[in-house]
Order: sequence, then structure tokens, then C-alpha cells
Amino acid sequence: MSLSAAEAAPPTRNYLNAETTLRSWLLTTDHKRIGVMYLVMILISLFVGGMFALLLRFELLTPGPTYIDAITYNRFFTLHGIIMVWFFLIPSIPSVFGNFFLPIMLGARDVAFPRLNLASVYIYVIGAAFTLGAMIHGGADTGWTFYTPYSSTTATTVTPVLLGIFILGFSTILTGINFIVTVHTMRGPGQTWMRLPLFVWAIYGTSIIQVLATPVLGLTLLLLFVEHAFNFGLFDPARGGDPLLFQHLFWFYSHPAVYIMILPGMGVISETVSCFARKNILSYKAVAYSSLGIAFVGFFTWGHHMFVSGQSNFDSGAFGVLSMFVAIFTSIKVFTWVGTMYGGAITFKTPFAYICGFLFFLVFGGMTGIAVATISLDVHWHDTYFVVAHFHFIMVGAALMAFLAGLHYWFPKMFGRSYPEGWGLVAASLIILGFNATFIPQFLLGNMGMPRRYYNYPEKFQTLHVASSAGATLLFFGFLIIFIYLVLALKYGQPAGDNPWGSRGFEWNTSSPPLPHNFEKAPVFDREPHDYTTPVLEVSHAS
Amino acid sequence: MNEFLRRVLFLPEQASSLARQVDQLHYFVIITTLVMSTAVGLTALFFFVRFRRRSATQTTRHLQPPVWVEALFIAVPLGFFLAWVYRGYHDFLLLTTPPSNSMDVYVMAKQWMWKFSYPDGPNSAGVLRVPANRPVRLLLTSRDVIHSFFVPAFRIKRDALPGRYTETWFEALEPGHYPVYCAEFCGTNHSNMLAEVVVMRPEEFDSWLVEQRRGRVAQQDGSQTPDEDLSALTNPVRQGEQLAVRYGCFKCHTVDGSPHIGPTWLDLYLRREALEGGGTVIADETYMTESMMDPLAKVVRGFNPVMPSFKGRLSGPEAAAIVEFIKSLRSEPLEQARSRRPVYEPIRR
Amino acid sequence: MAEVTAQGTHHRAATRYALTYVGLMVLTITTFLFSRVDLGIGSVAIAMGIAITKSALVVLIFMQLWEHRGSPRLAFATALVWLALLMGFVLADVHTRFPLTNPDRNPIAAPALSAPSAEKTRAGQQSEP
Amino acid sequence: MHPEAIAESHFSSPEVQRHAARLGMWAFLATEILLFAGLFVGYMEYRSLYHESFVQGGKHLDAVLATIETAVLITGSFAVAMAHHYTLTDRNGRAAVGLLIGAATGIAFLALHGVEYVTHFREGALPGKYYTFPEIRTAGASMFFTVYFLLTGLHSLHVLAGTGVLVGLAVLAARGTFSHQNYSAVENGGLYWHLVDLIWIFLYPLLYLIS
Repeated sequence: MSLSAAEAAPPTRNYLNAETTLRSWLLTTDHKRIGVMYLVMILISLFVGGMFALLLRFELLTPGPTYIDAITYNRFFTLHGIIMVWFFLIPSIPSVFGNFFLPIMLGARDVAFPRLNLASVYIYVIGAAFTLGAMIHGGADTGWTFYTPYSSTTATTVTPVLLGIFILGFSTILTGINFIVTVHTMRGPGQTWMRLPLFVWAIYGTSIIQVLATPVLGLTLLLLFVEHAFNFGLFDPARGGDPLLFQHLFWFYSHPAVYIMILPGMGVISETVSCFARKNILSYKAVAYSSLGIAFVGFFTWGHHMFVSGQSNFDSGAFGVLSMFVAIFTSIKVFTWVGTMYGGAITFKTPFAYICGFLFFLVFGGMTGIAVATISLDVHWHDTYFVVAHFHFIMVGAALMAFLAGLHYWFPKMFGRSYPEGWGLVAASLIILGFNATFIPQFLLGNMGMPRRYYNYPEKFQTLHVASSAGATLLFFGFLIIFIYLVLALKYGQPAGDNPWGSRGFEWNTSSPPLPHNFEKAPVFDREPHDYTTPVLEVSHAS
Repeated sequence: MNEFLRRVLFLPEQASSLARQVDQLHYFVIITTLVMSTAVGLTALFFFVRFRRRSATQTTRHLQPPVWVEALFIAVPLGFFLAWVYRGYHDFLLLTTPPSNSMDVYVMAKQWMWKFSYPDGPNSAGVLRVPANRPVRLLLTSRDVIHSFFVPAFRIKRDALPGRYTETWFEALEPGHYPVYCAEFCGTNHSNMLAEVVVMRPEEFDSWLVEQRRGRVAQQDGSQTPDEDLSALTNPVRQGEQLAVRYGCFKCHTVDGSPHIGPTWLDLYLRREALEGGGTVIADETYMTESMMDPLAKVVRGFNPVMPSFKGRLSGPEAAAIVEFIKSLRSEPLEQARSRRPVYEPIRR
Repeated sequence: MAEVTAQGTHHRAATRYALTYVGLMVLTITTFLFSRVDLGIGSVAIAMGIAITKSALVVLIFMQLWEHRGSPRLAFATALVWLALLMGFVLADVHTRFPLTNPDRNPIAAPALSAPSAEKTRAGQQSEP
Repeated sequence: MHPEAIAESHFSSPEVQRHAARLGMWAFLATEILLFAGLFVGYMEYRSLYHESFVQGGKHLDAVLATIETAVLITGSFAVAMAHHYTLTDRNGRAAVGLLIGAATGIAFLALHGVEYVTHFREGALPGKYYTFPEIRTAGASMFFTVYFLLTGLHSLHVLAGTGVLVGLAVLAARGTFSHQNYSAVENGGLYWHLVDLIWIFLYPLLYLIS
């Protein structure tokens, strides 16, 4: 079904064409418009962060200096980290799909605090402006982890970057509080906790982490700013400070932060697996409670980032064991997703291609994560490319693919048009292939002992680096194709019906694109989400 | 089998006593990972083929797995993971607890080089000589930021904290040269901060040590960068001071903070200086060296540009020595936990 | 959530606030007086005990956590548990580290390493507190 | 005279809206507690590392002034609690007075605390490299004042913010906007003020009393 000049979508009133002045967009309190604005902003961040990734990979083609010098390389990998972590991955699924679909799935007209929701958008913009300013001014060269005492003594502009992320932290906290209160107080009639879609459970778990972890990041950046500016000596050993205290405070936020990135992705996959396998999720309670499990136990494991940093053996042992418990929640989810396909009626669409990619990369990436948390192996692997490959498997392989699965699954609902299926599968295979080519060599580089953040490297690592850089370009083209056909589909895509996939998710009860206030009359929830035991009312003409 | 797997996984040679033991757990974990992820992939593929959608209005039964299936989903992975972490922590304790008969070596990490010194003998930069088949304990410290001593061939890594000591140990098996990397990001030349562990036969090492102690060996291996306490000739700070006297720097620059013709050198290092005609600069090594060679380029506000240029009169190392001397001039706050000299810490067994 | 509306229940609320206020002032003065008397480890326990009672009064009465059951209490309890979690692991780490990774406790820096003979004598004298 | 507070369009009832506001505020208070958690951890770690300096530092601080500050903050808390009580009984005038007293205690606390800071600046008992205080010379003395200034500094910022909130609420109360149906704003402002007082209740013994 190629891109044909489709006839104009029937001009029914929806949230997009209800009012089209710029002011109506900039001052909107409609959660759907805020979701679309976030979508635009995080796609820009993905593009900018991706460009830095490519620049890094090209520099690493040859051992010596290739085309940039060491300090620029250090700035590039710092900015790649900061932009991808804070400006793309953390807001991506909660702020876009969470904002758009949480109220609809609950049968509510909007989130609990609509004005707060708009405030978090503008706080994101201000935070991005500060970091952009730092980027132009040269940006920090400390890596996104800002380890002291290097970060507090380096002469590069660390302060505006810290301020940018500090402000961005508030945007995440506000979104988290908004979603928690929405789930607690605005569930529709008949919508008990056990009838919540699994996406809502995942967003609820993520919001708990956002609310409980981000303040500690705020404080850590504040202390680092004070240390950098006035040299109070809190982390400076020459004045009696303890650099490990900074690492404890930083990782107390940053490990739960990686669950902020992956948990919403798991929510999207729970929804899409049920829809494309046309079958109810295998064990609803197990998946729902494991979302909360990840949210809570995720806070007990931050010490596995500090096994070789001088942390005591007792703490290393304790954190190693606790890290294993957080892993079983992920394995419950994976077995349940694969089990859901048993006895289903599966169609192979683009989102399903991303689901397969997601499953393989989450299992492989997750298991290498457990391997790295096995304390004696981490001594060799810490701060080498093995760790880089592990967290890219989770962040790009799992979280980004879940984001793409969600984007393709909900694109008809958000914009009323459907994307070209053929191009979707081409891009998906390109991305999965490019991803493997980029990061499998990095596992082997890590085993060989190639440390992280190296501008030039000994000769023996070059072949693997060239392979990885080639994979990165392949990955880039995959994303480019997606970007192109999605933008074109906005205008030229086939008008999609209210339920093109024949999905029994609650969000498909509204028209697509939805009305400004989601429903004429509030829906009554009388069944479990994704219950495919009765034939679907509207035959999906898409398949 | 071990050699085959090591080669397949691109692991460096197992040159220390514990490397093989660590690698065995590595093989077990990585093989289970590969088996698990391909199993999940293939099951998904099989389910897709077996349960593909046959008609657009096909419905599916509401399946609810028995509780023992869910319990299995939890118990089996948890069993594997806890077995790994038990074995992992056991190996980790071996990796981090040095045997009581190990020989001490102090490792001093400095921005972008490694310096090694033996308790009662020579010290050197960039080359660590150790005897084979004898445990060696490393007491790591750093002079500026966090570095990390990483020897892939021995499977050891430990951060070097500034002003503090951390310990790790290894026992090399056979003589050879093994590269050392810095694994914790420490600035611009983090990737050039390489060193080498040279493992010698025990008797060869002992004779080398004796010669070193007597200092008879004409050419010390690697560039001789002595500890701070050795004689003036080899101490950059003292050397810098004498050069400053010889070139008459003290006619204009004071060292106790009192104002004079030129800016005072006390606490000058990393101070933000306001320049004549606007703008500020941080007085780091580059600025100081540049000011020696071309003083009129960036004159500090409030001082008149009278400083003569030393281009051609001051050689590179001499300028670096004067910079080291300026860097050492820090106003001693009343109480300061200075980074202590290497100290002997009895090995807990 | 019993919505407090009747005039009567209000009256009791005012006196409850007044009583809590008096209680807090009395506790403040007692904790100050206790601090004047040096009871060793006991003084820390008393000071902390009084601080906990005062904060319980403020939270339950002034912040009406006594009336509003359910999720507000859950939020407050989780925050305290996370505070204890962070503090517990960091202090456990500080106290069980390789002794030399901690900052130097005694003000006098250990004698410098130079002469070989110093090595033997220092081995005995270096006692970690 | 008091308009029946109609719940905002998307809440099912005014009561649910108040519960939502209360839950949102308590989630925000959880973030404030965790913000100070990091500093309390720093205090506990450096206290266990530099016990001697922390004891001498604690003795050097002026406990009498701190006790007065604690009393002032508790009075402020009481005034704000009464203000919340008055909004529940539709007496906006008294609520405004209560809020103003709360704000006044905030300013008084900041003034007293300013006096403390000035004495420290004059003595030279300052954090990090600015530490030139002759009397305490044990290891980690500057670390006590680093932790002291960070903890009380961040707390004072929160007192300043709380005072601003109370003044705003007092102006609204004076205009009679609150009623027994519409009191969420005063309740949330009061919760924030009580939390600021709560944090000081723990700061006070930790810094000034324990020896």
C-alpha cells in the first residue's frame, strides 16, 4: 500500500483542527497537544544526539586523530550522553505517549493538573536552551556522569550544562506528579486497578521513579555547581571531602533513571504484543506488579556502578545480590510477552517487527547487564566498551525500538492517517541490522580491554571500530527513512479508521484523531483491556 | 576448550593466577546468555509461524497460565542469577584481598601518566617491573583526579582516588609485556595515559632490584621522575625555584601574595585573571607558559606590560619546571588533609 | 475522607492546634536544656527522640496526616524509607572500606617515605583508629 | 456569599479535586524530603569521619540563638495551621492575619539566621578554602562548616520561598477568595510551610545540640 495522494480526511472536528492559531498551540492545556509538542521536541533531541554519535563513530575510524582533536571529542561524547539521556530517552515515552494516551485509557478528559503539564513543557524548553547555550559555548568535557574531582576542576563550561539539567529535572518531576495523581484520582467508572491497561501500570511505575529519584539528581548537580564555583571541598579530597559520596548520590538517581527509560518501553510492548497477537496478555497481574517491582527494587542496586571505585567489599556484595532481584522482574515480563503469542492470531506489521527486535535485544542486553553485575566479571568489564555495548543494547535496542513500535502503533490514532507498511518494514530491518552491526563489535572490543571514552586507541582495536562505525551509518539511514515516510504520511497517508489494527485497547474507543475532550460521553469499563474472546466489531481494513 | 572460548570471545591472554578462574565464570554466563536470547527469539518466531492470523475476525481463547508456570518464570532465572553472583562475589573477594606475602608497589597516577615506586628502592614512570609467580600488591593513589589502573591481561582494575589509597593485587604467571590502560575518564589525554607491566623471571628481577638500589645502573629505565623528596637536582619544584632565581623572576613576582610589579605567584594556578582590555583567562599551564614566551599577549589588568620575553632563553623543560614551582605555591589553609605519603598498611588475611 | 464541615468539629481542631503548639514549645525547651547536660551517647538518643516526637506532632496534627489516610501517608512513608535506604548503604560503605580509602582521621600526616629504615619502624606504629 | 466551588471541568467532584491537590502536594513534599536526604547523608558521613571537628564545631555554634529560631518557626507553623482552620470556617479575615504572622516569623527566622552567618563570616569559620578560623584545627574542621552552610543555606532558601507563598496566600485571603469549599491553596501552602519547619526540627539538634 504505497503512498498515494489520498483524498482529504473527512473534516470531522478533532483536537488538531479544533483551533489552529499558534497561540492555541502554545497556551494549550490539552494533554494531546502537549504530547504532540513533546514529540516534536524529543525527535529534534534524538536527531541532535544522533549526529554527535555519528561524529564520534567517524572519529574512531582510525586510532590516531581522524578529523577532530581530543578536547572536541570529549565534548562530543559528553553532549551525546547528556542529550540522549536527559533530552530524549527520559521524556520520550512518558511525555509523548504517556501525556497523549493516559487520560484516554482512564476515560478521563485530561490529566489532573493541565496547567502544570504545560509548565513542564516550558521548563523542558528552558532547560534545553541552557544546555544548547553551553553546547555553543563549548560544552563540558566531563562525560554525562560528571565525576568529581575532574568535573569540579575542569576549566570547560560545566555550569550552564548543570543548570540546564537541573531545570529539566523539574520538568520530569512535574510530569511524574501529574501522572501519579491522574492514575489515583481520575479513573473512569468501572476502571479498577486490575482493569488498567498495562501501559498505564508502566507509566505509573515510571512516575514513581521520576518523583523519588530526580530530586537527588537536582541536589547532586547543585552541590557540583557549588563545588565547581566556590570550591567548598565537599568532594575535594584535599579538603577532606570524599569523591565516592558524589558517585553514591549520582548513581542513586542514575540507576533508577535507566529504569525510567526502559519501563515505559515495556508498557508499550505489553500493549502492542496483545494487539498484534490478538490475545490477552498471558498473566496480567505478574506484568502489572513487576512494573511496580522494577520501580521499587530499582532503587536498591545503584552500587553495581562502583564495584572498582574503592567501594567496600561488603557493599559491593550487597549491591551485586540486589541487582539480581531487579533482573527477575524483567525476565517475568519477557516470558509473559512470549507466552502471550502462544495461542494468538499474529499478523506481521511494522510494530511487530520492532517487538521482535525489542525482545531479542532486551534479553541479550539484559543478560549482559546481569553478567556485568556479577561482581568478579565487572572488574574486567567496568568502563570498557562491553558496558557501552550493554547499555546501548538496552537504551537503543530496547527503549528506542519500543518507542518506534509505539510511534507506529499509535500513529493512526494520533494523526488520523496510516504510515506506508512496506517502507516501515524496510526501515525496521535496516535498523535491526545496523544496530547489530554497531554494537556486537563493541562487546568484543570490551572483552579485548578497550576502555571507554578513548579518543585514540591502540592499533589492535581498529578493525572492530571500523565495523561499528559502518553499523552506525546503517542505523542512521534507518532512522532517516522512518523520519521521511512519517512526515510524508502526515499529509499523504491513507486516512486510518478509528481502529485500523482491530485492537481492544481502551484508547481505540475514541475517534482518531480524538475529539478535543476525548469522549462525548465517558466510557464505562466493564472488561479487561485487550480481551479478544469476542470478534472485533470493526473489521480492520488495514490488514 | 578454554583456549577456544577465549579466542572466540576476543579475551586477552590469561596472564595472572586468577584470570582463568574469572574467565570460567565468564564463559558460563555468556553461553547462558546466548542460549537464552536465541531460545526466546526462536520461540517467538515459532509462535509467529504456528499462530499466524488466519482470518480477519479470528478470536482467541482467554488463556490464564497455572501458577506453577509463573513460579517457574521467576525461580529458574533467579536460580541462575544468584548462582552467578555467589560465584562472582567469591572470585571478587579473591581479586581484592592480597595474600600476606605480597610485595608492595606504590602506583601514583598523575594527569596522563603512571608513576611506580617500590617501598625501598627505585621508582619509574610508565614501566612497572614485577617478578613472575610472586604476588604483587599495588597501593594506588592519584595526584589530581580519579584515574583507574586497568591491566586487561590480569583481569584487574581499581580506581586511583586523589589523596586516598586503594589496593589491588595480581600474581603474573609468565614473563612478558602487558599493556596498562587508564579506565576512568581523566581529561584531554585520558587515552594516552598508557603504561606497561614488564614481568621478569624472579631471579632476573631480584638482580635488577639490587642494582637499582645501588643506583649503579647508568640509565634508569623510563624517564626518571623522582618522588618529591629526592635531591634538588631531580625535583622539578626545587629546580623551578632555582631557575626563577637565576632568571630574576623574583624581581617582579612575589611568592607570599604581597603585591609587586608583576602578579604574585601565590595561588596563581587556576585563578581567573581579569585581562587588560576586557575578558578573563584561567591561569593554567598553557597561559603561564605563553606569558613567559610572549608576555604582552595577555597582560593582567592593573599591571603595566614591562615583562621581557624569555623566548629562546628558557628551554621547554625549564619553563615546565618553573610552572611546576608556581603550581606548588598554594596558600596552606590552616587545616588541610594533605594527600599523605605512601604508608604501610598491614595486610589483613 | 470525612469532610470536616460541622462547626463543632472545627472548634476542637483549634484547641488541638493550640495544644500541639504548646507541646512543641515545651519539647524545644527540654531538648535545649538536655543538650546543656553532657550525657555522652545518651544525649544523642534524647535529642533524636525529642526531634522525632516533635516532627510526628507537626506531621500528624498540623499537616492533618492523622485525618487524611491512604495515598498521602504512602507518599510520606516512601520518602522516609528512601532517605533511610540512601543513608544506610552510604554509611555501610564508609565504615567497611579499605581503611586508607577514607580521609585521614588524625591531623598529623603520616611520616614521609624516604629512608629505607623508616619502613620497618613505621610498620608497627601505623595503627588505624 | 461564598460561591459553591464547582469542580474543574474534568474532576468528578470538588472533593476528588481537593484529594488530587493534596496528593500532588504530598508527592512534591516527598521530593523535598529527598532533596535534603542527600545533604543529611553528607552530614552523617562526614560526622562519622571527622567526629572531633563536628563536636567542636557544634559547641562553637550559638545554641541559644538556634533555640529562639526554632521557637519562631514553630510559632509560624501554629499561625499557618490556625489560618487553615479559619478558611475551613469561612473567616477569611482571620486567615489572612494568620498567614501574615506566618510570613513574619519566616522573615524573623531569616533575620536571626543572618546574624549567625555574619558572625561566622567575621570569624572566618567558612567552608572549604575560605576557612581561616583559628580555634578549631582538627582534621575536617572546614568540612563541618561546609555541611553547616549547605544545610542551613538550602533550608533558608526554602524559608524564603515559603514566606513568599504565605504573603501571596494572605493577599488572596484578605480578598476573601477562600471558603470551606475552596481551601486547597491554603492547605498546600500550609503543608509546604510545615515541611520547612519539619526539616529545621531535625537540623536544629543535629547541628547545634549533639556533642
